[in-house]
Amino acid sequence: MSADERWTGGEMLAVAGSLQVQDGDVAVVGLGLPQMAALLAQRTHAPSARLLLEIGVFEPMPTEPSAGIADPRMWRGATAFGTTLEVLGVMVHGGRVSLGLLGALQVDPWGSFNTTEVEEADGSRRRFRGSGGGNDISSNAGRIVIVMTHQARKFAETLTFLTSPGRQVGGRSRADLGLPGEGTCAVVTDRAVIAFGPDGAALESVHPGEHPDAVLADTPIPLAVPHGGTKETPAPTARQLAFIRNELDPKGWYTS
Amino acid sequence: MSADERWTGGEMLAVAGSLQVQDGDVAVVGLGLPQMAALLAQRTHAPSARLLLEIGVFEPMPTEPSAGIADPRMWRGATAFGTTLEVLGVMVHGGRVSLGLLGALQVDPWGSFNTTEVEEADGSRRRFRGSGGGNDISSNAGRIVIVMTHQARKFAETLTFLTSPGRQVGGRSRADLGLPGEGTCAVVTDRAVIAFGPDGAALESVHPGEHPDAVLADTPIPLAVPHGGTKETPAPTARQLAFIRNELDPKGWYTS
Amino acid sequence: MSTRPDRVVSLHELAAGIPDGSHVALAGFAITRNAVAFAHELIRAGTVGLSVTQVFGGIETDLLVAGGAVDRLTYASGSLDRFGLLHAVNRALQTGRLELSEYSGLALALRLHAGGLGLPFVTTRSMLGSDLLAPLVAAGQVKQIESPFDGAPCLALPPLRPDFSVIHVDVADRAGNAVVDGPLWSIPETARASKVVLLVSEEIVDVGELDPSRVTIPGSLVHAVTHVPRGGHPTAVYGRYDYDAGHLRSYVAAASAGAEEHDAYLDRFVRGVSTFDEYLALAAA
Amino acid sequence: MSTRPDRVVSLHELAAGIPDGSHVALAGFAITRNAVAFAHELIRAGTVGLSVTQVFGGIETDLLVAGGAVDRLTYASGSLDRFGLLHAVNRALQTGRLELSEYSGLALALRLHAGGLGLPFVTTRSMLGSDLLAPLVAAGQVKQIESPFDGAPCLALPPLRPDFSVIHVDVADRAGNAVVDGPLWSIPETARASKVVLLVSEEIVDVGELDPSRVTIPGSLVHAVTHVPRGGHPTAVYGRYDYDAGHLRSYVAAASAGAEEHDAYLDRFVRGVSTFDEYLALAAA
Repeated sequence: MSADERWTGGEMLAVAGSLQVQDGDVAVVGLGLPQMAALLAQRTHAPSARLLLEIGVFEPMPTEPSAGIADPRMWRGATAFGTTLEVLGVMVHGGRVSLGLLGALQVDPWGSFNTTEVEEADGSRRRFRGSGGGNDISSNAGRIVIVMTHQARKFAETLTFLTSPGRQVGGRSRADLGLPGEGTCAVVTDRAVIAFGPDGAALESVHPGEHPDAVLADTPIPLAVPHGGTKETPAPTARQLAFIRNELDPKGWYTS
Repeated sequence: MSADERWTGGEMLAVAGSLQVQDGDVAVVGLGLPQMAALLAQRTHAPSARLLLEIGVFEPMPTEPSAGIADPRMWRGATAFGTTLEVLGVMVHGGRVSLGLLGALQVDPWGSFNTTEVEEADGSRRRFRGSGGGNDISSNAGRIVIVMTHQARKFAETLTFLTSPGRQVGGRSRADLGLPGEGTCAVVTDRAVIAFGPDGAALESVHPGEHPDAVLADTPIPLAVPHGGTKETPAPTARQLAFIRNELDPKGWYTS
Repeated sequence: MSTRPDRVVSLHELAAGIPDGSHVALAGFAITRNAVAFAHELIRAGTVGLSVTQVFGGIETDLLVAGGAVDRLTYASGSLDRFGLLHAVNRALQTGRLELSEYSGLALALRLHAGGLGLPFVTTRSMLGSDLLAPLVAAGQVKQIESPFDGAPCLALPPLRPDFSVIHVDVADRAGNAVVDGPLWSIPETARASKVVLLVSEEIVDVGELDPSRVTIPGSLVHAVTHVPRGGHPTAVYGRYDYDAGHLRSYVAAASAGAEEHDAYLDRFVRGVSTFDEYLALAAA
Repeated sequence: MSTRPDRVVSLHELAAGIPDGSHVALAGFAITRNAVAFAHELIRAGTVGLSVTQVFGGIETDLLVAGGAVDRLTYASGSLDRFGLLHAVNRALQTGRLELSEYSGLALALRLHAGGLGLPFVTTRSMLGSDLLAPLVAAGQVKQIESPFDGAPCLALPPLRPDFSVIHVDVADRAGNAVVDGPLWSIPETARASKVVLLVSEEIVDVGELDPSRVTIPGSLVHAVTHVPRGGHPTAVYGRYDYDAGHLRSYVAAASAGAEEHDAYLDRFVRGVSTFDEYLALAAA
């Protein structure tokens, strides 16, 4: 879904997600759209951002699309292979990772999120992947960016399962819980960028063609309007779109 | 020094030490005579004994003499190289090592020993190597054999420094201290084999040409006579001596 | 002269050595380097009541759960990457047929690490504040403590020591010294933690042919090794073969359709053959 | 396109980046793989007040102590194997000029391991009942605790995070990804624990020339690398060169004769030259 026919929602999401990556970031990335966003950033404005994969891969520079972090295509160009204890332990828990770029099933008003299971309409629970390294990354990295498609049911006051802590949990700050890092600083969707700060969430920007009110209506958590108002997310450039379409995701696995 | 001119004291020591190695032992060995004893056992009665070196070497089968465990000659034939955390951690602390074969400066009545420093006649302390992995091995391996030359000053009621715990420390058993394994089961010297058990030390055997009373006089810790009396240590065989002289220590670095 | 042990056995012997009710650690990761040949053989052996530990669950665990071999699962996550979820695992968790202990990836790797080194316990900050914590605390698998040095809140986790681990490696010598190429995720920790380490290897060579600097799992830790070329199919083995996307898609189609359809897959591809080579031929057909 | 950092610097720059009073971890082992070229350069730079951590002390630490650069030592042992003891270290300990924190090999490696992983603390059974324990407890570097799971007595040790580590490696690429051949003792833990990782390498290659499966220290951890062939002399570097027995013997003869004789060695071989190549030529003469 996209409000602009020149790009898909997935393409817009990858581009908006990529803008959250700063040059020099050391980033651990999850499967799917987070991969796309990180790789796009590396090819454009953040050439010295370095990627890590919890499977034990240092600084890959893949040149073709992959089916996930366990797909050897995603490891191409890596400078070193190692263990989970080196990536989630030394790099993440050891405080050397500035950014976690992750997917989520559900996000709460403080940026805590769920990758474990969702509740169906009949009250039954449907299980997904679980934490993997997601909890470790959100507990220990400098800042967290969540990349996911925008659906109202993905924003909830109370999560079905709190896999990963955000800026606070149950009224307790990260510092009080014993956690380093800022926690979630942004949720990037195919419609908007929601910024998270110490006071909660704000509608930072909506993507071209979206109206803030429509996004707010589909985002059932408290959302402030930032100082200066909600902006429009920069539109994808031709260069960004070309990278996505020609190199990163030519088959549209993630961005179609 | 040897009481028999057909072999040196060092050769007798290496042979008597080797007899403490059982076929099937997984043994961590220290620098010098312990190396000799372990390699001799491997070449004779304990072909399936496996050696480990705390530097991170698995199952070496060296074919020439070496200057110690940091000498690459000692690593020849190794099947795997790894880390200290793998040898002292996984193998030793993890309970997978049946035998530690180590040198000592000083031994007490319960087989605790010192590899750190000795007191000089003027009361000053003279420092040696320290623990290295010796404390880890004596704290965690199944049983410990100490290999050292026999001098009265090396046996003491109270150690200058207790680097490695034996069967008990300060009246507290290993189990009470929180330590697994038996602790020291033998001190092998160039004159005798002293066995250590739950009740203390006993003069198990004296080497050919030695008289038990002379050894007792030079061993100033309580020494029981074992049930059946003190035996004579088996004399080195021609095969054992040939291995030492032709292969393990042709230059007599350790056994001359 | 000293001797080297010969630890080579058949796949049948390797699987037959695992009693019902054992705690088995697996070390595949999603669609990479799964011990699929072993999982098939264990299903054919009719082994039941297993407790399975796998840090990042993959198809090997999904197969064993679908085959009714597993009563209890300890993991941090599971998926087949873009191909889908672990449907048998998720179904068994949703129906309560499978008992679950769930950790973060690092926390579970640390429990295995502590098991390997015989550490009294390990500590971490991961999982603080998350919903992973309460069930683990209730089960006595985690304690909330404070650092005795600075009073900081943290978690203590006890060592984990599975009875067996089964690991798919690239090359092993006959004494079990094994090389794993590519990323290692929790493979070393899984091997070190386990009381008995079993290897399934793409290649077997004589002792002395491997560069000891390249050995990932020392033979000193290994009890048996078996030779199964392409034994990871349909998952990828780095530098040797790709995952079989078509087979993974048909697997997920069957697994996601329901327990009966998943069982039909097992009837055809696992119980319907007697060796992994037969399965490979069938899968290639 | 994304870029790879270039971390190659001169030995002079590498040593000059270490301020007086820093905590420097070294990773040689007795007569193997010591960062001797670095130790020489640091002595020439006149750096003082260092705290040095080295699990298994070797000639690099003995040189630095002899050169007056070190005020505090944290180690588990030190020797030059059959060639002798660390005479400068032992002399400084005996005179009280050098402050000592002494551990078992595993306990110190575990402190570095915890430092690398950011673990709140680590636990062990090693050192229980030994004389190593009391001074460490008195200094607050070890706590005697009980396991919260089974009540077993054990020790808690805090993470150790040196400011710098300096490691002699075989091959590094320009971004600092480094291969160490042969046994690794505490090299990985030392690198991971340190805030700044500096490498001295026998060879330097371009990024992309190393097999990532062979990389021991990922460039992600490394701040700078310098090229010094034979930089470990007179210690051995596995697969490249043997220790120089004659030089080690003359070193120990000087070092054991007394502080003056040891200083004369430094005047001749360290302060009397301006580059490591000059030292190598002098040592070969």
